[in-house]
Amino acid sequence: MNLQLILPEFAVLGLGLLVFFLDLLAPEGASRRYLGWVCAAGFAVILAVLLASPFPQGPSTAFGGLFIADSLARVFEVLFLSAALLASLASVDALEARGVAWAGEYYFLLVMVTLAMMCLASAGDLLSLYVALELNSLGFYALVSILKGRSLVSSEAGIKYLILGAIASALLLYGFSILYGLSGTLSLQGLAAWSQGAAHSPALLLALALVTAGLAFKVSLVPFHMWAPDVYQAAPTPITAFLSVASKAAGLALLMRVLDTSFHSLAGVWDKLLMVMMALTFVWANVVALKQRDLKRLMAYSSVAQAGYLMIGIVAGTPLGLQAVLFYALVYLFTNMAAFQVIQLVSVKGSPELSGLKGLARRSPGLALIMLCAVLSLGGIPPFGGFFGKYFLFAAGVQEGLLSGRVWLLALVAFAVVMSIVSLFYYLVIIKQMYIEPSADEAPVAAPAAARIALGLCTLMILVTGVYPSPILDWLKQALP
Amino acid sequence: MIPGVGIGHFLVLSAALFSVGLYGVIARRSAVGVLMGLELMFNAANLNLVAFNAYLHSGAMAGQMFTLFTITIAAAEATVGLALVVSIFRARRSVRLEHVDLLKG
Amino acid sequence: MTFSTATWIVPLLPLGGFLFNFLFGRGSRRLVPRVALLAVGSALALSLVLAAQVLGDPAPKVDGIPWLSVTNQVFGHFTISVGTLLDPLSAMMLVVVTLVSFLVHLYSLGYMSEDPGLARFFMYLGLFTFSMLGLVVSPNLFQMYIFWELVGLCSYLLIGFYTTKPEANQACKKAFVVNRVGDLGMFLGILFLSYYLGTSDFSAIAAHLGSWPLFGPAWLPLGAVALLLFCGAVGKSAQFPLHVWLPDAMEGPTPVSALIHAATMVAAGVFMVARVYAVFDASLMGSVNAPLVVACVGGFTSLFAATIACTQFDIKRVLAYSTLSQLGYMVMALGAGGLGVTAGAFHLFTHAFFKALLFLGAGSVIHAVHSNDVRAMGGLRRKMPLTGITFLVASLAISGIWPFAGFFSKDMILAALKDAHMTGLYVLAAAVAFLTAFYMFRLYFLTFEGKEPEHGHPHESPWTMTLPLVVLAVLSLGAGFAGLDFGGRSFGSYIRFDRSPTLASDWTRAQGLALAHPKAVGDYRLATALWAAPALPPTAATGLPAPAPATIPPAQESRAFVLDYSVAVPATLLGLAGIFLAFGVYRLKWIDPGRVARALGPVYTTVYNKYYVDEFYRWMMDHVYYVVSGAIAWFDRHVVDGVMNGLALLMQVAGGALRRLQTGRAQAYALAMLGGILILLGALKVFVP
Amino acid sequence: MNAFPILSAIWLAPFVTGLLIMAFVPDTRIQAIKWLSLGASGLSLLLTVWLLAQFDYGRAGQLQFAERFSLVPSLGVEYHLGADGISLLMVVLNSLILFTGVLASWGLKHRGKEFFVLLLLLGGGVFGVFTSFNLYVFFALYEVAVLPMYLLIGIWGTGPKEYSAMKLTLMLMGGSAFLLLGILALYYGSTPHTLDIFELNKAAMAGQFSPGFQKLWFPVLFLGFGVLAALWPLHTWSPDGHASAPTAVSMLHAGVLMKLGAYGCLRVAIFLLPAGAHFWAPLIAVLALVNIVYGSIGAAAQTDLKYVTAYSSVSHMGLVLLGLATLDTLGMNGAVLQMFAHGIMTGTFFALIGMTYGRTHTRLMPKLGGLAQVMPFIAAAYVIAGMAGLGLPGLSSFPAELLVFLGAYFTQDLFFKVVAVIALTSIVFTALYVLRVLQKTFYGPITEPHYKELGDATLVERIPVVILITVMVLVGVYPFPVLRLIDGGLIAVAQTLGSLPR
Amino acid sequence: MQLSTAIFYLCAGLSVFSAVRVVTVRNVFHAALFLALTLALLAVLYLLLNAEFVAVVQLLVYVGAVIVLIIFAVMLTAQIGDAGVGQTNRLAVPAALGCAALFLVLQKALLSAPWAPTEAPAPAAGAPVLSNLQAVGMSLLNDYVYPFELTALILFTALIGAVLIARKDTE
Repeated sequence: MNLQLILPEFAVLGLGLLVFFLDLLAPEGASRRYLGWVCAAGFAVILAVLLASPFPQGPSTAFGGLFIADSLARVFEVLFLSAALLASLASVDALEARGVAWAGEYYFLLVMVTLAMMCLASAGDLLSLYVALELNSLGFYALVSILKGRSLVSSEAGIKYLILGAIASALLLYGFSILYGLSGTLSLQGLAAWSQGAAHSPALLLALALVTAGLAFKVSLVPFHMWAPDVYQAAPTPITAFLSVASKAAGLALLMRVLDTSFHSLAGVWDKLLMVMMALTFVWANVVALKQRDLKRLMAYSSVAQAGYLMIGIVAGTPLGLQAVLFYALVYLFTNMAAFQVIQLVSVKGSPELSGLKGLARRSPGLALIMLCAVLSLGGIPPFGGFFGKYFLFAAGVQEGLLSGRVWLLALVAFAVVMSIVSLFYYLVIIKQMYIEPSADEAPVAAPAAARIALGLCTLMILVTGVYPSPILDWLKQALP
Repeated sequence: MIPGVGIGHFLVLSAALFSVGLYGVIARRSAVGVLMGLELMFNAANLNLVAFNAYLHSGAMAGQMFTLFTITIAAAEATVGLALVVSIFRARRSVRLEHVDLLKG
Repeated sequence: MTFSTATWIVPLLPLGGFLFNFLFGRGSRRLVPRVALLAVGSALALSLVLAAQVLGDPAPKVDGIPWLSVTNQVFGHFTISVGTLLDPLSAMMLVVVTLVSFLVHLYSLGYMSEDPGLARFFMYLGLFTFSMLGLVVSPNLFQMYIFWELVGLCSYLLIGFYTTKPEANQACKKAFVVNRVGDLGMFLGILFLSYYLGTSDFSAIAAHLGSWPLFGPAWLPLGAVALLLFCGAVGKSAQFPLHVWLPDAMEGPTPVSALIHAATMVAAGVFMVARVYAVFDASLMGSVNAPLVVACVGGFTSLFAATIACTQFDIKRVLAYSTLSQLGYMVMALGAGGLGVTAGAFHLFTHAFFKALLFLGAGSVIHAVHSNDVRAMGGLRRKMPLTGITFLVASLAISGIWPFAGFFSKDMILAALKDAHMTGLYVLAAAVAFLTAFYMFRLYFLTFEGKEPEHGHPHESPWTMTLPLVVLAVLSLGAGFAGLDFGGRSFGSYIRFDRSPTLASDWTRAQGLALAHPKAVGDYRLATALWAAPALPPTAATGLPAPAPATIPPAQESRAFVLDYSVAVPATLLGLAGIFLAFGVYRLKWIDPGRVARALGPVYTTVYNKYYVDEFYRWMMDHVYYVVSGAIAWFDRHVVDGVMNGLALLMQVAGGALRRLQTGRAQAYALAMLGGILILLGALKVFVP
Repeated sequence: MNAFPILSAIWLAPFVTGLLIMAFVPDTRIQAIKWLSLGASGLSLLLTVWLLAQFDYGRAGQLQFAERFSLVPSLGVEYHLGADGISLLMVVLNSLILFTGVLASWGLKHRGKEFFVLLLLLGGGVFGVFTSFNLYVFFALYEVAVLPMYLLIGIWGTGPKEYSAMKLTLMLMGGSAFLLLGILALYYGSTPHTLDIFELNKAAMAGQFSPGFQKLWFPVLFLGFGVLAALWPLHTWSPDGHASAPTAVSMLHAGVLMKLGAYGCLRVAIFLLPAGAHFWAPLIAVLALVNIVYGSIGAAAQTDLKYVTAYSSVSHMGLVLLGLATLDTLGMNGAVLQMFAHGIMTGTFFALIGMTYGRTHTRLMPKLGGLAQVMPFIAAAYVIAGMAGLGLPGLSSFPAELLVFLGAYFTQDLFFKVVAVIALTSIVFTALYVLRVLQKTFYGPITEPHYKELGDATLVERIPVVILITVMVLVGVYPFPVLRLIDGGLIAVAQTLGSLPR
Repeated sequence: MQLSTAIFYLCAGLSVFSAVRVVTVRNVFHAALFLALTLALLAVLYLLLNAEFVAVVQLLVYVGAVIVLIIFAVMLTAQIGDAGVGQTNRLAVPAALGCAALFLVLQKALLSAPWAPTEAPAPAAGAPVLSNLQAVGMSLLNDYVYPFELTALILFTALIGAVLIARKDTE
């Protein structure tokens, strides 16, 4: 067994323990602000090493196939670590601002969920996948409700997330059990081999439906999305951001691992399921977002809608489609992180409502500009990454639709395009608040160093992915030949 | 295995438990009741796994192993869930889930 | 310098003057008029030289450069050229335009001397002169249209010269829009003609007419095309029903009325019809007799306007209606064909002088008494003898009294009508001759004879104003003799219309081609569809209607004009009778015109109110056009835009509705998940076999 | 052939200047910002003039000054700039309008930095679109050019500016969303997959796009661009948008952006899907006809000067679309020339309306009157622009309209002849509303006593108007050279459409 | 009928009954007891299926720990004797209908599946025959060490999380 394969996970675990012990060692009542920096530094180092090292050649497994270290997993590791890095940076000042006393536990949980997601992406077996998923979920349940003493809503968000998450988890588990019954194996590769010749028995379809539903919860597709707005609204902003990008990416990893890899031969079945949910998502998320006043809720609905777009690539199922999904996930990561970072800075002293952004262009032109980039990127406007990302996704969809004659997919892409106009409305409303509306408060919004670093990184990536995406595409192409 | 009892019997039982559990999750007023419903759902899946392992795939222990892990995880989840219930109760002096609706829209 | 180059230069001179004044004049009251006068004067001189040359060598000379060129499958290169065409007709027009323009420039030096907009006025005049000259020398219909519009612009600017006067603003707008209606027809005519003939060059139109088989056997659209072109003339030359703008155009400064709205621009319609008369003539072979329509429109207008002129009290309006009437006369002459074309052009020529003279005289009067109303005038001949006498000369000329110019041209028109056997119109023309004499002398007597008004001290105008009067009076007296035969050469020997000898045979050939030529088939269908040709029995071979048997009306040969006493004597007598009646009523006061008016009752009121045509148009604008416009605006805002806003609203409403489903209760969300599962299972049932 | 990437320089000059101003110049130094903006747009103008001089007119149909640089090879995304006759003319138009637009905004006081930055970004984007020959970059810059409108109208506009800005942006973006689909369809419809316009054209000529494909995707592309060209009934963003926008933005929007739509219709929809164009041309002609007649009649009912101009734009853009729909060289030449002419003319209109509004603080005709007495320059310029609007010969619109009508009538199709005849009636309606504006606004007695104290245009205000009117007159008097540019550029299109032999 | 068959039917019937009671009984405390009963009955079924270790764990973890926790929670949140109030919310009817439909679909799909057993690999010669307990232990620490470790992290995380959540705020 090659333990080298699992080195990144070990490193992250080590980081978690380091944080945990540093917290223990620090005297009672002392500032634990530096823990954020430690976390960020740790993530940055691991990330740098990962980026510098070459992709694993071919799938390498450890623990008897329960753990896969392939290039896909590597890409997701990079995604999660980037998100974690940004979330740590965002947390440095956010925790102080919200007065969270349990910073040590906070960072420990943050590292744990990151670890869980990395394991998730590397899972080679339904069991390890499920365990990693639960580790991730439990960590997030706790993180979401960490502001407990502050308000009634954080425990509300926690219990909602837990109940609904547990249902999804039960659905997934039930589906897994049927799959196990049908195939006699839990290994993803085994399932892939088995599904080659599998008949479309009702039990198999049922299992696929349950598994897809469970995964849809994770990426928040309508109608399994309803937890997202409530949880996003109440969670600490860095966690919301982390949840919105990393947890969704984890869901994508699962979709790619389970559906696209193990059940590739049944694509004609599960793509229907996803397409039904996509259609619902495009309508529901975009339309309901129009009526939102709370910024984080608005972003929640936006992220639900974005999940719908991501599904185009998954449904297309082609190398191009999967590449597009990964690229968009990457863009979306930086974009959403930037947006939430700005929201967090603005709502430290201001309102978490949409109106809290009023006059931001006068108060802090830089922040407003970054938010503008982020929002436009989300809206798919050039020259930002979201544009190329969406273009890429739509290209994958149109390619499949036109060249493989999947008319429904083509229609769905057209529908996505139409609904993206609706989405533009609420993105423009955000811009309107910042640039057009005057503000009563003229004082600039404070942007501490950690936030500046995070924002700078995000903005840079939003622009690079939009203007010159070629290197990133090449990198992804190595991962998904 | 059990004379006159096929895998189908176990499956129907688990389906029933799963459905009943889901009903409990949706319809119970008390948050604790909801958590109990969730346990039923997990157990339904566990029963499936064990039954499949016994009836169809007895060559390995994958189903049983999975069940062991899920039992543990369910316990952990119950712990966190109950902690949340307690914290909600502290804040609201009630665990009626339908009143927990500050976040909406 | 060749003919062609010189012809280029004539219009460019006033343009140069205009540009100089525009760029460097800085509104100078001294510099601008002088430059303008100089430019027009040199143009006049050059025109005279050219005219003299043309008298020696009347063959048309064409020159041009491509103005617009587009690659095209049908044409290879579709090109529109600008250039010059010098022939007797354009030479005549060059002289008339530059001469009247020069005189008006001179006159305006005095007339406008106190106006603050003097420089602007002279710039407009220069621009107009350029445009009019450009129109006159046009070698093709497109260029003519270009300058046609430009003179319209100048007319617009000059009518609205007194920008602060609401009536002037209304009038200039009206003039432009009404002209546009005519221009629309003309443009369509040009479009049709150039498409079907493949050319719009005047020199080529006649040659192409017969050889182009497209019109099919019935020749119907050609008559329609002719009439569409005539629409332009109806607008520009203010024929009924588009005459309404010309009386209102009198809101402009009087020299402008003389130049544009009496002598030159309004004659452009006549000029244009004369230019393309071949088209009108060829239409005789179809079932639309375009010349007859032209003659009738002209005749009607002349009578119509003459009756109105008898009832008006505004000196300029009387002259305006007189202009209308005389233009109708010219148009009527054109409709007669043959000699009529010469007659129309000849009347244009003479009329330019005496009508300009009348207007300038009226201007002189207005300058003196500061009023337009003849009832406020009287006995002015003693105060302003020169003005009075020249006015009298012009009145005699327009009344057709020998030896004044009008006598000859009017006589030629009557002769042409007689030639064409248009008896009804002949009688009408005679009646108009009587009416003309009557209202002109009514005007003369009311203005220059009789009692002087109580107050005011009118005085003779300065020399800059009287000199043009004298020059024009001389021309009004002498120009008519140009119509007479001088050793085989006369006005009519230069400016005449002769049917192309090949036309008839070409036409017969065309009938054959119409059946063979595939392109003709489609257009024949167009022709029948558009104009509902009489259905002809299809021939067995092609399934197409057989050609109608050729019935070519006899050509009305242009002939040298010889005084025909059977025409001249009654006409002169009618003119004298008109003068006598006016003398009796307005000088000797046999009867009180007011009583006559009251006796006529509603008839008089109707005529006095110009037959309510203006009111009708006003009503149409207010109650039809602006209602439609308002309806469209409303439709756009509320229906078309409403759909867009409705979509947005729908999204918002849907958002509000779906948002309510997010109740905040976790268990409702769980129920939604259950529903989702069932939906997914249902979808599998539906989509997966 | 050219070592110096002149086309990049043209679009980057304003674009990069905009970014630099945004990054480095504090908003208190408004004077510096203005001069920088003027310099950048002036540089583009100069480069354009140089381009005009360097251009090989004999090869106006071919791409010149090409620059290529691959961005995403796997998806055919390439930075590919070039200019043929049509592009060049549009670049000229944009540089004129941008330069004059900056001048027309000279008096701006409120949030000047952001305004000029956005203006420059917009202008730069437009240059990029007109010279891009890779559909991806074309489309990306197209959106870059549209989006700043939202802020420009939303911040500096008047009236219901937020509503107008939102409507405008959403409708235009809606159109562009369809474009995205169409572009992807073209990409995957061609073999080998390409986004290069000329390569795609070759694919079309080689019959790679089946008639069914073309019939399906042509309307998607044409309507997508048609929204921006104010194709009825998708034009309703235009009256509100133009009315609410500040002067320079109206100028750029009506003057250039709407042409972007028409340019796209020609360059992408018609050029790449000829069979689709033939199939749909009658419908487009009908819609264009509605534009023309409906716009010109509707304009007569407006009381706001900007609304009048907006409806006139609807009508005039209808002429462009009609010219395109003829699919004949005459009509398309007319359409492209009309794009240019309308751009110049409407730019002038909006500049003048801006000056009038800046003085009287109203644009409602019932409240205006007699302004010619106090502001003769503005009045005279307005008359000239108005005359261009009603297609007076001697001004640039006339040859354009002439060619459009000729083109529509000279097709072999009876249907188009009827359309041409009906469309021609608009010259009367146009005259009516144009003259009505002149009468109500500039002529007659002065309606409000305080108008007597108003001054005429200042020197800075006069410069843009003089420039635009000069161009208007030059092109109107002698359109021959301009048409040479267009004609050369259109030969390839006509060959694709089969209306010229290959 | 053999004993095991009878036990199966008894346990299955009882467990369904008690499960229904769990979700319908008014008193939450009683519900917890019914849950315990259900879980215990399932443990019996596990025994019937030769999964002794699972049965034991089921009893230990569920009945021994989770139920206790739940009862604690019930007590802490003073829900006992709250029987006067209905224990179902307004969603009961749609939930019942939906779950009934789900049940029908589930059983129909599961019963119509071609359940095919996999061939058990022939036990390696000489390999010791292991009891269930031993086998579980072996595979837990060999094949499943990775999820095992992860589960340890889960418990740790859940512990920290639960403490974090249930703590009393100092403010």
